[in-house]
Formats: sequence, C-alpha cells, structure tokens
Amino acid sequence: MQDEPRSGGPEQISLQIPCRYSYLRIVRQAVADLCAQTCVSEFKAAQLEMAVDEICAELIEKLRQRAGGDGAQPLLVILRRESGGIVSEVYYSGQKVEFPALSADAAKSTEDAAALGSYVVHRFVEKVEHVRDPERGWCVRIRKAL
Amino acid sequence: MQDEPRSGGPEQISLQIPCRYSYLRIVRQAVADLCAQTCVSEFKAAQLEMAVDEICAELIEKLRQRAGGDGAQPLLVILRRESGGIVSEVYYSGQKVEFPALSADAAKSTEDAAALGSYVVHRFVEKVEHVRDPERGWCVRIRKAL
Amino acid sequence: MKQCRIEREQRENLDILHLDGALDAYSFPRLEAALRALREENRNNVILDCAGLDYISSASLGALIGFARRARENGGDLKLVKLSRKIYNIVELLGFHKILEIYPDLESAVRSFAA
Amino acid sequence: MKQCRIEREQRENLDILHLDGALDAYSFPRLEAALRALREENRNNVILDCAGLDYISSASLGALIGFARRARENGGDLKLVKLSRKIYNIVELLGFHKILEIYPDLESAVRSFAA
Ligand SMILES: Nc1ncnc2c1ncn2[C@@H]1O[C@H](COP(=O)(O)OP(=O)(O)O)[C@@H](O)[C@H]1O
Ligand SMILES: Nc1ncnc2c1ncn2[C@@H]1O[C@H](COP(=O)(O)OP(=O)(O)O)[C@@H](O)[C@H]1O
Repeated sequence: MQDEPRSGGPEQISLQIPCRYSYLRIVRQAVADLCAQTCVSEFKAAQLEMAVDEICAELIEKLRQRAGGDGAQPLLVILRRESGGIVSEVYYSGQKVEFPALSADAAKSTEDAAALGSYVVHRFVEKVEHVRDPERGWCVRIRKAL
Repeated sequence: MQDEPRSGGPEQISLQIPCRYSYLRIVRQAVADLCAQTCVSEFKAAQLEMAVDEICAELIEKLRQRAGGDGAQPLLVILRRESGGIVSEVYYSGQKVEFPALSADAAKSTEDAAALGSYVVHRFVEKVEHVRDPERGWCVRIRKAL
Repeated sequence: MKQCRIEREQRENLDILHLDGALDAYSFPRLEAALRALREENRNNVILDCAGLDYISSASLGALIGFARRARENGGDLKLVKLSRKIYNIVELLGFHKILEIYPDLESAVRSFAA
Repeated sequence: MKQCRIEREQRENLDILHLDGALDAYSFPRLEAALRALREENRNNVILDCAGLDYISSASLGALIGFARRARENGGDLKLVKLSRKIYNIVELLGFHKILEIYPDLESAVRSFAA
C-alpha cells in the first residue's frame, strides 16, 4: 500500500557530496528513491541512475585530476520531478570541465571504451546540457521523460 | 585497497529531502557511507545510522501531522566528521517540534513503545541537542565519538 | 537498501515471515498489517526470518515485542532467526535479546516450537 | 547498496568471479585487479556470477568486454550468469548482449565451456 503514487508536493532531493567515487552510491540511491516516489518504471529508473552515475564519475575523475586529489570541491546534485520528466543537475565549482560523456559525437558507438560513458548518457536520457549557473557554477543537466 | 582510510579533506554530506518516510533510506545510506569513509567501525556506524533514522522519522511524523501531510517542508541533514566524532544535524523549518526522542527522561527504559526512539538515541550517541540556528531554523544535533 | 518485502510462509503449526530490505518508518505499516493478519487468524507461533533484513527501527522492534507478548499469552511466541551481525549487535545493545528468542537458523527455531 | 566484493572460485578448467554489490567507479580498481590476476595466470575461461550485482558502470562493462576479447584470442571466453532483470535490461539496451555471452545459471555456462 505504501507503494502508491505520491499525491504531489515538491519532489526534490539536493545532495552535496565530497568529490570522491565512494559517494556515488548515495547519488544512485537518491535517483532510485526519487524515481520510486514519482512512479517511474524500474527500467527507466535504472537508466537514469546509470546516466547520473556516469556523469558524476567523470566529473569526479576530472575534478580530482585538476585539484590533485582531495583538494577537489564538492559536487551538488539536484534531482527533481518536472512536468513529465525527471531532471538531474550536477553542479561543480571552478572552470568548465570538458569531458566526452557530454559530446553527442562520441556517443555514436560503443567501440571506444573512453566513449562508453558518453554513449550511455545519450542512449538513456533525452536531453543533455552543460550550462553555466551564475550562482552555483557549471552544471550538467539531463532530463529523462517518463 | 580502496577501503583504506581517507587522507583528510572536508568530509561532509548535505542532504535535503522531502518530508516523507520514503527518503529515510537515503539518509541511512549517507550515514553509512560517511562512516565508511571516516573509518568508523561497522557497529558504531550502525548505531549512528539508527539514531539519525529515529530522529528523522520522528520529525517527519510530527511535521507531517502539523502540516497535514504533503505540505510539510523538507528536512536538511548535514553529516560531517569533527575532531574525534561524527556530527549529524537535522534542520527543519517552522516552530520547534517537541518529541520524546530528545528527552533524556523518556530514555530510561524500553518498556514504553513510544519512548523507544528516545532510548535508542540516548543509548547510541554521546550528545543530543535541540538548538535554534538563526538562518536554518531548528536543528537536532547529535554527536557520536569514534 | 531495498524496499521491504514481507513474504508469509504458512506451515502446519507455525508461520514464517521472510523479511527482505529495511523495516523502517516507511515499511512499518506493512509489518503492522502482517502481524495484524496473524493475530486475526489466531496464529501465535511465528518465526521472523531476518536473513534479508538490513535495517530495523525501534518502532518495528516495539511492534515485534508487543506481538511476542500477546502470542505468549496465547501459548505461542515470536522468534527471530538469521539476524545479520549488524542487526544482532543493535538488538543486543538495546537489551532485546533478553526479551525475544533468537536462533541462528530456521531449523532450530522450528524445533524449539515443536518441543 | 553495499560495497563490491569479488570472490574468486577456481575450478579445474575455469574461474568463477562471484560479484556482490556495485561495480562502479569506486570498485573499478578491484575489478581491474581481479581481471589482471586472471590474465597474468593465463586463465581464459571465466564466468562472472552476477547474482549479487546491483549496479554496473560503463567502465566496468568496457573492462569485461576487453577481457572477453583477449580471452577469445586465447581460446577462452568470459561469460555472464544470473543477471538481475534490471542489469540485464541495461546490458541489452546498450547492445552488449550481442558481444558478451549471457546464461541464466551457472550450470549452463559451465557446460558451454565444456562443450
Ligand atoms: N510512527 C510511524 N512509524 C512508521 N510508519 C508510520 C508511522 N506513522 C505513520 N506511518 C505510516 O507510514 C506510511 C508512509 O508514509 P510516507 O512515506 O510519509 O508518505 P504517505 O503518508 O504519503 O504515504 C504512511 O502510511 C504513514 O501513515
Ligand atoms: N575512471 C575510473 N573508474 C574507476 N575507478 C577509477 C577511475 N579512475 C581512478 N579510479 C580509482 O578509484 C579509486 C577510488 O577513488 P576515490 O574513492 O575517489 O578515493 P581515493 O582516490 O582517495 O582512493 C582510486 O584508487 C582511483 O584511482
């Protein structure tokens, strides 16, 4: 009975984590829980979970490289339901990180291991943007339709 | 090898969730992950996890009662390592919530089911405070020594 | 951590509830419903298979203790089996291992009811 | 979600890696180490028991495919068994079920190596 659709209300999770791989599973849990609450199918939820995980993992790798490890600044992940879809935003501070997971070019094949993350993200979500927020810095925003 | 102690760096997780029981498990996961990263023993981690879960569950119950369900405002949970301990802060908006889990009186026995939450919190952590933060509202802060 | 599932296995003289996931405030109504059904059918010999249980809240422990008390008044009992180390440790620290019977495996709990 | 554990079971003509938890960027080095050990010992018949696997990242999938290719060049293979529906679905959507052999259970995968 507790698994019924939620009635409404602002369904949003914000999560700030240290820039480390070990916190990826909280991010995945947050995606899974938000999806469960907003009646997303198990399969769509798993796809969004993977897309968000791939983005965070790539950002963590690049940001740690740049900062030389533990100096890297935290990530802010915001997940919310938005008219007919789920939006995930991952904010980070400092200069823009260029990485293949965002390029639609790299997303065309699964041949190249480095481009796999990119392929996953583009295969599993409808919209991928890398935008600048005046207050919170760079943001990778993806949207999955329900 | 990846399970080695972390070298340092600010180990902190902030988590804002809708005021619903269904998000308790993200909170527990966050406690477990932070504890794993800061070398807390499995048993101490489980105790802190339970104390934080009991506090959030009680707050959610009372805040939902007050707001009539889904109108209840989100909870903000901040977990961090602090000299020799782990601190958990749970912030909520609006007027102070009185609840038994914070009373040391109620914590003396396990006879009364309603007082069980209180007993757990006081049994498992060293310090329990219910304080007012000028910016973020009321805060239940607990601290577990490592 | 998964959502809690409670599966009921009915045997001749006892019932086994197989738990999977977390017994927290969210799944609490599900536990209550399962215990209520047992009470209503006057089934008083109950084993809780905790092999898949990864969390238990104080309210859930309270509900189990309440059920056990009532079951004992009716000549039965509620017993726990296959607790993880983590959960056993919590139960022990709270002193509930003195209130609830705990067995390492299903077989010994089943035998304890037969005795 | 638990931390990933990888347990290696060595049989006469093949190795089974039992996975438990998540194969993500955090546990990736552990997967790499396990696969490296197999390569160094020239063990090319490998079964991945995914019964306990609750997540797999693209990098991990890439590492498995790389290992499978190399194993095939050496007359062996890497095969997956007991994928959850959720993970099978992901693997299928990415088209990797055409690259990696997948079996429902350990026995059929073991037999496929013997054949
Ligand atoms: N003290 C409690 N412990 C456990 N569950 C409770 C408690 N009080 C109420 N519940 C029930 O838990 C269920 C889950 O609640 P929740 O996830 O907050 O969302 P909703 O009330 O919209 O279903 C509700 O049916 C609620 O009535
Ligand atoms: N692309 C990658 N995918 C998976 N693991 C990686 C990748 N790059 C590096 N790693 C390794 O993952 C391990 C875990 O990293 P992390 O949890 O961030 O903390 P730390 O580097 O302090 O151990 C590190 O040993 C890191 O070298």
